[in-house]
Amino acid sequence: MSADANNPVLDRSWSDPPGLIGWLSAINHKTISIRFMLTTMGFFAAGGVLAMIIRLQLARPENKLVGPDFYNQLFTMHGTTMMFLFAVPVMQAVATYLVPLMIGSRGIAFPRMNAFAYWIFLFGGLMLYIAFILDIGPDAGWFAYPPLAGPEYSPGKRMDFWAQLITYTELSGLLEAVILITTIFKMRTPGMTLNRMPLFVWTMLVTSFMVMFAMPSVMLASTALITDRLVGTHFYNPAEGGDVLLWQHLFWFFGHPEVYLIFIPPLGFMSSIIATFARRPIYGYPVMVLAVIATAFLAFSLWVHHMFATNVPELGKSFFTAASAMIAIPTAAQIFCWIATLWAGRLNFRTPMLFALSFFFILTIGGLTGIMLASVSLDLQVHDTFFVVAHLHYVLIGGAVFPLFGAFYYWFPKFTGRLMSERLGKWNFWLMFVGFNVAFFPMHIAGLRGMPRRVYTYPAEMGWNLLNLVSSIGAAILAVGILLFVINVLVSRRRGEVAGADPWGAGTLEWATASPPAPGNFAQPVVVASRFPLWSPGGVAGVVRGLADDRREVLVTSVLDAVPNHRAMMPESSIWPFVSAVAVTVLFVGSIFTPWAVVWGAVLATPPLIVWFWPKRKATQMNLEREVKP
Amino acid sequence: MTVRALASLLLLAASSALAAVPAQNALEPHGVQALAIHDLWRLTLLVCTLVFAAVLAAFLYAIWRAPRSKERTAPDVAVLDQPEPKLRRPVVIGVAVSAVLLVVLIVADFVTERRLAHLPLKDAVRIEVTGHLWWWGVRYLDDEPSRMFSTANEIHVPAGKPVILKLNSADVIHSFWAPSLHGKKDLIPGRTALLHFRTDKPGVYRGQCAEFCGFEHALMAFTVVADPPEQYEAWAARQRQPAPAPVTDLQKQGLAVFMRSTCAMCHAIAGTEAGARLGPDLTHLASRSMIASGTLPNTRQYLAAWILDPQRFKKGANMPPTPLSAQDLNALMAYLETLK
Amino acid sequence: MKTTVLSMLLLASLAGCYREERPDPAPPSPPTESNVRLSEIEPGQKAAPPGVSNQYEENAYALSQGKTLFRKFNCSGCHGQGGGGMGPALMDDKWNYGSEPENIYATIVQGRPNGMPAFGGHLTNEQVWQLVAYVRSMSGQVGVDAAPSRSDEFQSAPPEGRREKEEPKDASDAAAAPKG
Amino acid sequence: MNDTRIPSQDINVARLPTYVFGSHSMMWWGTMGLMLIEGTVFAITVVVYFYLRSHSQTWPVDPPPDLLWGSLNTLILLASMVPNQLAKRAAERERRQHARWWLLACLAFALAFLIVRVFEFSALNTRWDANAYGSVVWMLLALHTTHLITDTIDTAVLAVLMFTGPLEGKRFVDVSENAMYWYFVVGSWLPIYAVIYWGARL
Repeated sequence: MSADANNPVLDRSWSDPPGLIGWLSAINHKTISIRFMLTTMGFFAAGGVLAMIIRLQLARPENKLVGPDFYNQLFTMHGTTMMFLFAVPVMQAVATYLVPLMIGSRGIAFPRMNAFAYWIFLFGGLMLYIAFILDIGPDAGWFAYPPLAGPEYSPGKRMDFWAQLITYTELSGLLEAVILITTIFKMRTPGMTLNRMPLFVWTMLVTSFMVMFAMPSVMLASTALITDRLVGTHFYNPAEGGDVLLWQHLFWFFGHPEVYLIFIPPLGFMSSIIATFARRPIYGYPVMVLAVIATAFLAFSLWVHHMFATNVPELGKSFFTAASAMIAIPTAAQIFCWIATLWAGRLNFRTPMLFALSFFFILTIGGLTGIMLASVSLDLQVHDTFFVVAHLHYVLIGGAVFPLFGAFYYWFPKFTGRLMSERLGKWNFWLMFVGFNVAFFPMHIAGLRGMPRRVYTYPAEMGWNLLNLVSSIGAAILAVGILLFVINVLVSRRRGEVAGADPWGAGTLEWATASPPAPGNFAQPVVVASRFPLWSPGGVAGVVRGLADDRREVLVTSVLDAVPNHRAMMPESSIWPFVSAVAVTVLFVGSIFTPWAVVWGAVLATPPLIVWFWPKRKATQMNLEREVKP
Repeated sequence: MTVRALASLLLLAASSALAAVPAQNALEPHGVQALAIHDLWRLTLLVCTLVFAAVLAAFLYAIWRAPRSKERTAPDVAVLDQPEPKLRRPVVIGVAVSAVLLVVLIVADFVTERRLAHLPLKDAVRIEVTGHLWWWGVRYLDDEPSRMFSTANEIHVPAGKPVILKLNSADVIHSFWAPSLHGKKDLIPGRTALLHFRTDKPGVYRGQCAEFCGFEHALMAFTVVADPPEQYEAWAARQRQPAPAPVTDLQKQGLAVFMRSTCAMCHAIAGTEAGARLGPDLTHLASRSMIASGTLPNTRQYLAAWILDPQRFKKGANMPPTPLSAQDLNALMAYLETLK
Repeated sequence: MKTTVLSMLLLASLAGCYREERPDPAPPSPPTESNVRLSEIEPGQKAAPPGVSNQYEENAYALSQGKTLFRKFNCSGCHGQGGGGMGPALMDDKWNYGSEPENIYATIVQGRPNGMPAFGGHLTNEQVWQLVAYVRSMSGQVGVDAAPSRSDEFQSAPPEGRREKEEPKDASDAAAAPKG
Repeated sequence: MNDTRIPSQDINVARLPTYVFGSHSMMWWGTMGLMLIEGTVFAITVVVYFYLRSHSQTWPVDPPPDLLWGSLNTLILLASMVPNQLAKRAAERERRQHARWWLLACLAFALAFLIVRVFEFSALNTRWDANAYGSVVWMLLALHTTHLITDTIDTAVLAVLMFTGPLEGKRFVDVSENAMYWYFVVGSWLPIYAVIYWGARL
């Protein structure tokens, strides 16, 4: 069945070079993706630790564990970390591993840019955390509303680091979006027409397009914030013609779609996991695809529901109420399709499946509370209270983190060649599931009972004490569950059961190659004629011959029908993406302190970028020898 | 299991509510608007609970009835090429029902919004509320300037009469939220927002800032006191009066301490030379039940401790610590207590 | 190697704490004895510099508090946003009573002839030092990474953090006529 | 083991070209992606301009920018499309000589444009820190200038490459895509020009 065969020549040509320099020069999409995933999970853990301190502080009323200054940094860092350093990038990180495999490609488009995007992301995150350790952690909330985040009320450099982090992560995210779109459109193996793409690839395609329209908005907003703070522009200064709500519009025009950037890829995880463990394709493939596309469009038309408490015109609010409620329909359609799939399937309750199934409990609650928040009148009560905290964690943890953990259990054997422990996995799941609900369900009630968000303390007589204590206990249980996950990963990586190419009996192409895949992914790229090539009677439809093994050659196919078009030569490993990322970091960090850093930083960053692009004589010579003109 | 856990949680939450004073609770509405929202809440909660139960039931039944499998179980790929009418119908029905319920909720929301917007505003009391880092400036407006007066953090309103709040901010964005009376409204620098409410029953309602505003966002509370109308009028009449002149020597000495220390740099007391507007107006300080924006009860001990070292109670407070000798402090307290 | 990195990080963290600490670090204590005399005839002289170093000059939060106080206590009523008015300009290089922190401290606490009131007693020590730090930032005497940026108000001068550093020219003899 | 497969739809791709021009190339999609992103940035900035304008009683707060330099630059930019198109065509026909010289011509136009851009900034009649109007106008012009500078550097690098080598077929694809990006820079300038210069006069 497997089209995979040992091919040392191919392995050599796609391998990353050895040594430290080689390590920094690596551009293989799997290498970069593993680093990317580990980095994002590292930030997830850091964000989790911050959350635990928050919960400790709130466990009792009038607690003196941390003061307001540190608390404000804590929750700002927690939100910023989880949104910008974990939730969005982790999806892209997983995708850069899986998408090329799922579409049967030997590599990813623009691999050097991929490496650059990773380094930029890493340096951005490190910058933020170093600043935090130095007591320059941002403290005006992850949403950074001016004027609080502006020059007058956030003196010093704290919010500059925050705003610059946005530049980093959005640059990385935007580059990844371009990479993924090009990969998905142009590098699918022959026969994989658009309507045979795995649903996860669809979700990543849609997500990447959303990134391209959403992220520019926040980048512009944060750039304007930086210039307001650094060189005295007046975008958010009402006295000079600016407007503080301008920020909120720009931020939420990005911020609301962002929720879907986080939420849509996991829909793809769900579809992959459910199909495999229900032993049948997902019911209603076209509905699933259209639902995701509809969600993406609607996601851009409801940002104002974050601003119902401001004085935006009433009529406008009604429109946004309707749009916000309507976005539930495509999600409902997907949930019903999955239930139909389960209904008609034959089920295997392995750990990945448990994580996927918890979605139906947690996300349904999160979605329903979302409908409540869409209502202007209800929102006036629960907006900016713990009710919203509960809601957003139900959506983001239930809709993204649980499926993501399921995805890790599901694809871990592909990443490492070994299965994760099932026993630890079940413990991991149930602790997380129980801990999560115990932690976050009471917050709904606390919010309704009048507890606002982002408070570092609360009086004892407000009637919130028990709710908060229960939340904190739940958070501790959740943390133990996540700790078990870490242990499971560490143990299973060395001692886990050897997986083989396709341990779950799955049907999509990533399981057609060895676990972990050889550097070149597919010794023999395949031709497919089905959505589940490995499930088709007789296996894949054929193989692709004629791609060179002794160099990084990939097959480029047409957008709609994946008809072979040409053979493209992918670039060699290079240290210059890393060096460029360092230079760009100097520019970004420097411009926190002086606007002139933009000038000398650019002068510094240009040479590495040129060297990066500049072709090598030897490689060119080799290409020329084999060149076939169009 | 989970349902039971939820139920017991709810019970616990309810029991812990017994101690709470005064109400700051969206589930205990006391104003017409909060009531309207609460009605909508109950409808929405009902619909959502039913939907949740239905989805969960369908899901549980589906995984209960489906046969079990192993990794090696042959996958059912035949369904890729054939329609599955048996699955289609429930999915279509499910989506259709969801859409209908959503429309119901949207309509209910529109109706509620209209209810909220159509509060009759005849003879309304007009109050300007200004958000400061981290306290509430309150100014009672009147067509006749001499009838206007200022106070802070404690808003008296006549029960049964509509109130129009004019919301401004002196610095960053705050949000005015007294959940038992109405939903919240942001106070945005450079813009003015209006909030109408009416409370039909006398009582004391707590509220606090709901938009993160920095350091002491957590300790920026206020109270709304709904008095019976005649009592309100009496209160307002008193508030319009300047502060009584100090009578005893000690009180006179207290005023002198006030004027020569840091106090007078920020606070105003009508009827004296203190006219600064950076901190709360203290003309009738002693008539208020709380100090430091709902942080401490207005007792002699707390007030004295607060004056000596505000940061002990409210770390980021902008009021500086005032080192006073015991004698001066005693005199100052004696004077401040006359500001009824 | 590791210890070097660690200690450097620690050092850097100290620097960080210092610049961003809020509420502010403790202020220097007031000059013990003031030699500023207040009378029309002798309009005060330059204090012998005891060399007080004002930590607030390196603390962004303290500087911004100083700026807030400057506006709220209506210093701007006479001095404008630094360009001067009834009182002398504070963003230029001219200092009638000395440009050192302790000079400015004395000026605020004791007042000066021709209209500068004495704020001693009305301001706490912290507030005075915050004001001192801010006043010096107006002519670029403090680090740009701590000096305030623009305020959310009508702008009549570039923000303190973007001003050229003026070389203070202290009026050398007491006879120098006070401005304004 | 693949050889044992019965209904084989094997494909041999050995004779397919190693590079192509236009929308079939990955470079085209990469460039399109960047254009989409940056187009979104421009569009949102223009929206910000009108948003601020709608909140302002007087607009522009300062006198509108002088028309001379901006209009001159528009003409330069429009004229630059000619060498750009010729460079693109030369590249697609793989005429190295032509591509070289037309790239140099493009570069000359780009540099001329950048020089005039300096005058443009000085003729805006407002400063970025004067008021929100000044801020958004400077932001618009600065954003566009950033793109111009990057594409100018890109053109310069390609021009040098055309002279020095090493050269292979797909470098001509790069030249062709560079030309496409230049169209974007021109295309995005027209609405920005209209907003900065004529939006202030409406």
